[in-house]
Amino acid sequence: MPIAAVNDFVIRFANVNGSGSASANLLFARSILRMGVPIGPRNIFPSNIQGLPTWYEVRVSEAGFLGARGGADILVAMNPQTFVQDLAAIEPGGYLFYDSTRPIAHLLTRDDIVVLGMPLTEICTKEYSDSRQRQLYKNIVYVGALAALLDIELSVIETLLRERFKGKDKLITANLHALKIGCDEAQSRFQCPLSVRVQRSDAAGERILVEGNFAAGLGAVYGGATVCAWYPITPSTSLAESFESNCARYRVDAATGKKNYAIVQAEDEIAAIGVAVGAGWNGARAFTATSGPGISLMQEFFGLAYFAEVPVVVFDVQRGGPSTGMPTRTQQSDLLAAAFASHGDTTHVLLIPDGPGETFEFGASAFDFAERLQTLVFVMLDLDIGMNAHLTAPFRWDDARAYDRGKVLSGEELETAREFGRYNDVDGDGIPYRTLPGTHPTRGAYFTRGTSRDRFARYTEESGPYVDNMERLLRKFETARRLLPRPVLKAAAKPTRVGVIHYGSTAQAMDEAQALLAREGLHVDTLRIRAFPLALEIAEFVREHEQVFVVEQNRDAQMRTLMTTDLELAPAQLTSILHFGGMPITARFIVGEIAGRLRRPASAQTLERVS
Amino acid sequence: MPIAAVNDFVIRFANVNGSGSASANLLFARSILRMGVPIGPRNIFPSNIQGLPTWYEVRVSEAGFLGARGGADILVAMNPQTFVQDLAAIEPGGYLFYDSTRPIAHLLTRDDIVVLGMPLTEICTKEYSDSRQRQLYKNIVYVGALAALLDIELSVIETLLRERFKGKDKLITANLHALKIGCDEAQSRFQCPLSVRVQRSDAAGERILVEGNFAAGLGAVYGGATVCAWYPITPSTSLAESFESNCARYRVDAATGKKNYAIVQAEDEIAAIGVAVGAGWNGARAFTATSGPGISLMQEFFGLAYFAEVPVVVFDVQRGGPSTGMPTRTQQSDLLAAAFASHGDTTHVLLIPDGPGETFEFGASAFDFAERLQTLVFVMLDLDIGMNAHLTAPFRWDDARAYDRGKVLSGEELETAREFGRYNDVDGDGIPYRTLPGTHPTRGAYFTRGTSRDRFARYTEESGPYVDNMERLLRKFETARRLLPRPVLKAAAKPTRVGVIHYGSTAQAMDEAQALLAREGLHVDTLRIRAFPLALEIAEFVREHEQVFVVEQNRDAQMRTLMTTDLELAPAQLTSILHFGGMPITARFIVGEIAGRLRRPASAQTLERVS
Amino acid sequence: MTYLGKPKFHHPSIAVNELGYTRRDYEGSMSTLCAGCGHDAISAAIIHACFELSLLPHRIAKLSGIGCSSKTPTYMLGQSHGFNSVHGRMPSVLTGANLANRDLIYLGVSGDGDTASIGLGQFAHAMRRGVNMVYIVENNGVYGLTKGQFSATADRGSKSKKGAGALDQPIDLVGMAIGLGASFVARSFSGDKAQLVPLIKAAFEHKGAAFIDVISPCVTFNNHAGSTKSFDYVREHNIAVNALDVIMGREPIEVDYAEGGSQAVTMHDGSTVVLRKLDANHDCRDRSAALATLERARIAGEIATGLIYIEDEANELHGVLGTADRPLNELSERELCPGSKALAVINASLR
Amino acid sequence: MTYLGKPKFHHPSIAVNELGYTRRDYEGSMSTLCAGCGHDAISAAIIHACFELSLLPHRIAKLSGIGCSSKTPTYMLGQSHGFNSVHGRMPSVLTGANLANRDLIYLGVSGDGDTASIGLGQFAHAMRRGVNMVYIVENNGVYGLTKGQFSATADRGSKSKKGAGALDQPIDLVGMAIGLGASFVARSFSGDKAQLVPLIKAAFEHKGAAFIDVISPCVTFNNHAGSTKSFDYVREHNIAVNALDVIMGREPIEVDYAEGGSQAVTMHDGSTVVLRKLDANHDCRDRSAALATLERARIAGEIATGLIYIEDEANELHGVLGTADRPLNELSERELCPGSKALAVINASLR
Ligand SMILES: Cc1ncc(C[n+]2csc(CCOP(=O)(O)OP(=O)(O)O)c2C)c(N)n1
Ligand SMILES: Cc1ncc(C[n+]2csc(CCOP(=O)(O)OP(=O)(O)O)c2C)c(N)n1
Ligand code: SF4
Ligand code: SF4
Ligand SMILES: [Mg+2]
Ligand SMILES: [Mg+2]
Repeated sequence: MPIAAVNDFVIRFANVNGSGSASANLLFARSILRMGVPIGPRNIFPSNIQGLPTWYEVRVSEAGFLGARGGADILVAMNPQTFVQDLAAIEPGGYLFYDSTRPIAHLLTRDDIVVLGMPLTEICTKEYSDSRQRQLYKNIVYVGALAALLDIELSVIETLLRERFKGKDKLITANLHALKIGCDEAQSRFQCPLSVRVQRSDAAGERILVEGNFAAGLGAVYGGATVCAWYPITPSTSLAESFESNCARYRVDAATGKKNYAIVQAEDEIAAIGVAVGAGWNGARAFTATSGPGISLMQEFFGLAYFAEVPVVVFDVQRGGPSTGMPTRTQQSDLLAAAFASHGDTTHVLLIPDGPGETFEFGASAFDFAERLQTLVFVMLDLDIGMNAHLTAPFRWDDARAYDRGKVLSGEELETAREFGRYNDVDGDGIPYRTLPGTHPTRGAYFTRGTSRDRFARYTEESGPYVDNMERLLRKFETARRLLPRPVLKAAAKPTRVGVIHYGSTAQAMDEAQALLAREGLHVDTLRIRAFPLALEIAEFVREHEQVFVVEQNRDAQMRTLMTTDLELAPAQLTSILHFGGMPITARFIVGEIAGRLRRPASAQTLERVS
Repeated sequence: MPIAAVNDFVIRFANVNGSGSASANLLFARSILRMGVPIGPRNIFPSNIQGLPTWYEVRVSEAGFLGARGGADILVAMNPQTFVQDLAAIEPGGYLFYDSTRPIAHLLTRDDIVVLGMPLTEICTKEYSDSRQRQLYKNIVYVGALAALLDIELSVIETLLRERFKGKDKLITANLHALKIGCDEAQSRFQCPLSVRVQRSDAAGERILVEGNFAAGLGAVYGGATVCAWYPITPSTSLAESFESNCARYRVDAATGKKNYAIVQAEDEIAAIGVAVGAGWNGARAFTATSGPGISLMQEFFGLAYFAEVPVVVFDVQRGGPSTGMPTRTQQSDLLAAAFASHGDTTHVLLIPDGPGETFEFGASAFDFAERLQTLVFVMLDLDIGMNAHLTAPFRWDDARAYDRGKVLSGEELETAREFGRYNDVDGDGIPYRTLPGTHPTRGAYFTRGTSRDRFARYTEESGPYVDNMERLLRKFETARRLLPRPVLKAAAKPTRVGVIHYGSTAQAMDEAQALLAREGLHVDTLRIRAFPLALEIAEFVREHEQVFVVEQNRDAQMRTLMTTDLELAPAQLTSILHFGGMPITARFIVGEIAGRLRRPASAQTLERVS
Repeated sequence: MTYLGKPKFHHPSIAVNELGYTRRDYEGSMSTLCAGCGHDAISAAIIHACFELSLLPHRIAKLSGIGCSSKTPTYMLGQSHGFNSVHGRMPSVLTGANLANRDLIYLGVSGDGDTASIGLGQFAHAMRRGVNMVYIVENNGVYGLTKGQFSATADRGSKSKKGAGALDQPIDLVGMAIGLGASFVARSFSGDKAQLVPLIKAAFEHKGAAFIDVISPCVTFNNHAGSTKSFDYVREHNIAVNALDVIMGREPIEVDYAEGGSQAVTMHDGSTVVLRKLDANHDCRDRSAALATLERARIAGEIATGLIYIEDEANELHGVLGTADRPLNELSERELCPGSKALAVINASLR
Repeated sequence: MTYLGKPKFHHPSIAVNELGYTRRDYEGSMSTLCAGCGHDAISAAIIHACFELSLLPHRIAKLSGIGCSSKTPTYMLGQSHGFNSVHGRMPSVLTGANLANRDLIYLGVSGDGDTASIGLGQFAHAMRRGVNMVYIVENNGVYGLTKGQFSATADRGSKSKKGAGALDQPIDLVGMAIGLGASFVARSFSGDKAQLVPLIKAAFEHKGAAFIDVISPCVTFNNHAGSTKSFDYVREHNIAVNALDVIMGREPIEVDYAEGGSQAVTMHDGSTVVLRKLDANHDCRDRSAALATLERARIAGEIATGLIYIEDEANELHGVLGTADRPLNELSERELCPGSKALAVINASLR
């Protein structure tokens, strides 16, 4: 019995990387969006440049559940290498669309799926002489076929093609031709549309489809970042590239052609953070973007920024660890490495966005927090947020919004100031006043160092001033706790004693899971953490619930460690649900775990580890 | 009323660094030890080479309480720069011994101390023409004076001098002469001995006086370390130097003059750990020694060693952090940076010795643990253990003891092995078998990498094998938990509901505190943690006590975080007692805190931080 | 054991070397690099050289950093242990491995990003120490694996695929290696197997730090017009200063070689490298002359290839340190542990 | 504000510069280095140079790494902001500071361990980028602050205080800086103030990466016989290739200078550096010649000092990047934030 579903399915493309399928798949996905139907596309790609298997998955959901779901209702098998495993991924009653040029009947071992064979290679070989063209247009041909099968309006695809190849009419006609071929072939071979299909809707509304790394780079531009120093590393590279392209677009003086920004591709991560720290010290809004290995290399500078109190922003686009780990897979496993970065007693501010929308917002506000708190601020993305496009509310910016440059003394203020002590807690919030080099001929100069010093920045090895300074830093972080974004509560429809805490890219799956659980009559309140130091509301949420689950995409329950340490919560109160295989967490997984756990003692699973 | 005390006092020398006082002070201290009286000497020195204040303190304790005590019963003021602050450190009824050449009556503001003025400079100016001699012998002269004042046997000092300058008779006579001058001057000026004095005893017994860094370097020699790569940093430098000098003594082939070891002074810490990892991978017992900043720089390699499972040992001689911090002060603040080192999900083995004796033992056994567990092992010293001499039981070594090289397959074993999978958990203990390069022409070769791989070391990006491997690593660390040194329990004389957990260099002060508290009728059981992952006995100890204090020499209660994370203990059960000013913790401090706390609700202090 | 993925059958007619090994025995698992990548040609040259030198595959240890180039050890010498370490740190890891067992042959493979950018410090200091190894940089002027950003060897003004120009002074690893004390320094081109294979063989024969900078075009990101690391550009601009043949110890040196502008260099193991001069002004045994050659080429906008510098009787790290002849990783308690008697003496000295 | 520790009174008769500042105004807090340390002489020379150039103290930013040498910024220019960063990373921190505000004058002070050992990579890449700064290495061949271990500039064979010999090939930072594209490269000696002060002045006048390797004996750990960085050794072996005078823009160039073996180099701000040649073969405007000079000195066992290389119209990082003339740290929302209208366009493009 084939699956019947309108605007609610998952289609997965199995391709070979470097074969040009990416743009065709994106065209396909966007055409559905243009029909007003919400989509959640995802790339599953190898740490390699050419020739290895790569997958593209589109979740189509009228209801707007766009997190990874698992399984595929339609599988487009364009890669013989992975045919067998792809076949296995199809849901019972699902569809297999494949290139039937070479007979592979022997491989078609499943009788619970519908098989749609189309001799794509043959068709393209007939149609095109040049081999590269055959390769490229084959992708467009299958898009055409899928349009017919899924009832996607050709006109929509045509518009997208016209937008994309604006001015290149030859290309447009060529693509439209290929599209038509695929469409006609499908019409002639299959009964179109399928029971799984797309239908116009306005569910997508005004939402935009954008990658987190693009949003972060754009946020940094809006947030007034002027110095970016980085070193290439997957999956953070496109974040720096976004800053660069958006600066090129909005930060170049029309008259002089000069740049209101500076970007340095450093020789490594240590230099990258060093440049950012130097710029932050000298009053520019500066940042670097990296991933796990870079976070490890930058540790010494993180400690300096903490102790010398230099504002600087670090975007950590988390990937699968440890070590080089899984560079093209997603994880939330750098929390401890960031929160407690560097030797000695240190803590750092973390901002944890749930998707591109919040990433844009945090990408800008991170600089306000860094300058207000005079410290290092991490923005913790992950590969799923950063490199996958997500449907999100349009970016908003209030033109009245002014940057918070924090406590920086001007020349005038120095003139009138009674005394200046760089590390003097004048206001009792733990945040001292700072001065910038070159401000005043005779006042405000001080020496910045990573060694201990007194309130007037004088070097000292005495316990008293050292302890005084270290305790002030604790006060400063209490100020941070109050200043940072609050957690987001989503209450269950009915009052419940079960709470679920989550953060970052888990949000999409969690929202869906909350709904699915509710259907099963299992009501849960959810709380999404957005920053560290942790807000006190989080402790309250835990106290108000009999059983609290903490959902994380890492092995070691790192957020749980932060919660017990920072909020004095008892581990027994927090049941971990951990997903760390490198693929985005799914609602199915969360539902399974929670539904299962609700019948077992709370901390059983986590106790295993020590018993 | 002057203090009266026999074999139970603290004497503190205030000097200028680079003035040659160090050897004179050591001579003084060892003479007391040679009289059979236990001593605990300590250096308080600046991060500077010449000209700044430095102090040397000797705790004399028949009872064997040799931790730092605080305050001074006798102060030898040889540094005018610090005279005022030194004066303030003297206990009521204590003695001030100073150079009265220049009149400083106006500074002598205290009437509750006994002042002993002696014109040292004048005496030496009369006696010596050469200025360097004046400088040097002045130190010996005050040692002579103190011998008279404290009733130290000159013959003992003479023996020490003869041993030290063996063969250099000129120097011996010169020193003896200076010694006699001081002694006579004192006799003629003061009523000797004082009410505070030394008396022959056999309390010291067979114990030796040795620095932890020397013990660690020697332990590494006994433990079979052959490759040492390091980069100079206070306070770890003398550890590598100890390895070098002991190797030069015991590891050079008498016949060929060739070295059974290799030491590389690397260009930085990253290279140092890289060399150690490369050597460990290739089957040598290798280590590096460093301190905080080095720990930060080595993070990426730590993650590689964890994930690629390379045996290697890292000695971290902890100093005051964060950042460059206080290079010449002591702290226990690298626990988190070490235990969770590097990005991604990682945990590492820590060995935490309490002094030179255990440091020698762990310095050797660390290599057994590293090879058995095929992972990175940290030995966590601190400046107090590493750079101060401590009285400890003589080093012992069982000649029957064989190194545990762990699971390494020989050529013969490979011949007969059915199959070899580098990351295959054959024995169920999470520890796979490894092979060394060059072992077998056709079997056992594999590719080591920091990326994810399957059981047969084949590169993979699939979730299944990745999760399988990460979970095996958890099993391996459960094996480690069982394998590592157990915690040490010291039960109170009477049954009690109060327990105190501590570790490392806190032991000396804690033992004394336990006795002092008992005197006040406050009985506490103490448990000393010696390794991470944490032994389950620790959780039991917590369960068995109503109130548990955790004493640490850091600001952020880092061990407490490890306990709540690794043993699922509730923070509320653990009251932190934190001492982090950079000077060694004292029994007085611990007693004050615990006695005070026993009248306040357990977790009050720690809750402050989040309220 | 990745290389098992590939079936190995010995066809009777297949050529074998002195050890009776075929080329196959020196191969690794299938390459996953882009079709046409220069790196694959270098892997082939290494395999060829090891085969011709009859090196025991399992006595070679292959180490690398991170990058497309650093992946290549997987694609060669399947019977050798390999270590794909972390980015830019192969030199230190190799140094440690070498200290642990001086009897193995060490091959370090790196990229220009891995060596000239993040790894410059380690590269420099490994050269200074004279670690006995063959260090090959597969130099394409870009970070291939992260999709084509310029590396520190990109020539100023050369254009990226997206049209951006390289801004900074390029690093010439060959000149640097000579300045830093490497005792065998060469440059070659992945497209010139005839030159590359003998250089690699000679490097293996050399005792001490042998460095080869091999220009290896990245067909995907840096093989376009405007690039100075493209196949075409390098073919046009590379000038060989000499050509060499490696003659194994046993074989007699053919006379006609020894004539004219050619010099014979005897390697530590008795084999001989015969050098035919192509650039009369160049003397690869004179450091100053070698540096001058590089300057001339730089000014002329040419790429000098061949054996640029060699120091005949160089000392290597173990010699400098005076380590035992037996590998350190083979020593046992007997050689390593001073025992209880010595400890008693130490204890006595500490009272 | 450490320098407040020291009373500052202006005696009427004390000399003042164009700004009316006295030398005192360029001093810092009391040095805590060993009596006689070469570094203190360098600090004095820097103070002297800044005073004579009439630089505004508060417009100078002084940055360093970690070491005795890196402590010295505390002992000079008390009115300047200073940053004693982390070991070996001053170059990157200075680069960032420079990007944030191109209008300040940047002085980087480092040691040979800080620069040639742990910091070699950052040193090299900062030179390649042409960061506009004066980078001074106080080179004593040892790690002073950690009590005298050899650094990477220790000459092979030179003896440590404890008698151990340096084993590795030494790094010549001057040669390296030239190879890496520094546009002003000099070497001097802390004991030769007459040579050092003009060099520092010229370096400040130079636009681009100016590097000075100043040999600065460590009296406590490396000033003994057998050391090649001792006062005696350096006095005996240093050969000045030229002598120079810096003539401020306004002053006329005295004729007698312009004669004979001397060249006048005009600096970017109009001032002139007049060079009197002492080594006829040396041409500090020719990279190849400069490198050759270093080779000659190396072979002769001499230490070539003076202005080794200068590139007159060098470009510096901001020029290369094309950054705005106004300091980036002064820009406000108006210049930096594209605003809501632009955002609407972006949103539209993302549907
Ligand atoms: C610490 C760290 N930083 C960055 C990366 C990302 N990365 C992987 S390979 C590479 C550059 C490789 O360039 P190159 O060495 O020239 O090798 P190629 O791919 O060009 O052969 C980078 C930056 C990483 N893996 N580790
Ligand atoms: C990361 C790090 N490693 C090691 C140290 C210890 N350390 C302090 S100064 C120094 C060397 C300084 O040598 P150099 O730069 O030549 O300065 P000098 O003292 O000789 O003037 C070292 C290794 C440190 N502070 N930080
Ligand atoms: S990206 Fe470039 S370097 Fe990497 S494999 Fe492809 S061609 Fe080779
Ligand atoms: S140790 Fe050496 S470098 Fe450091 S201050 Fe003393 S003399 Fe100078
Ligand atoms: Mg490259
Ligand atoms: Mg030095």
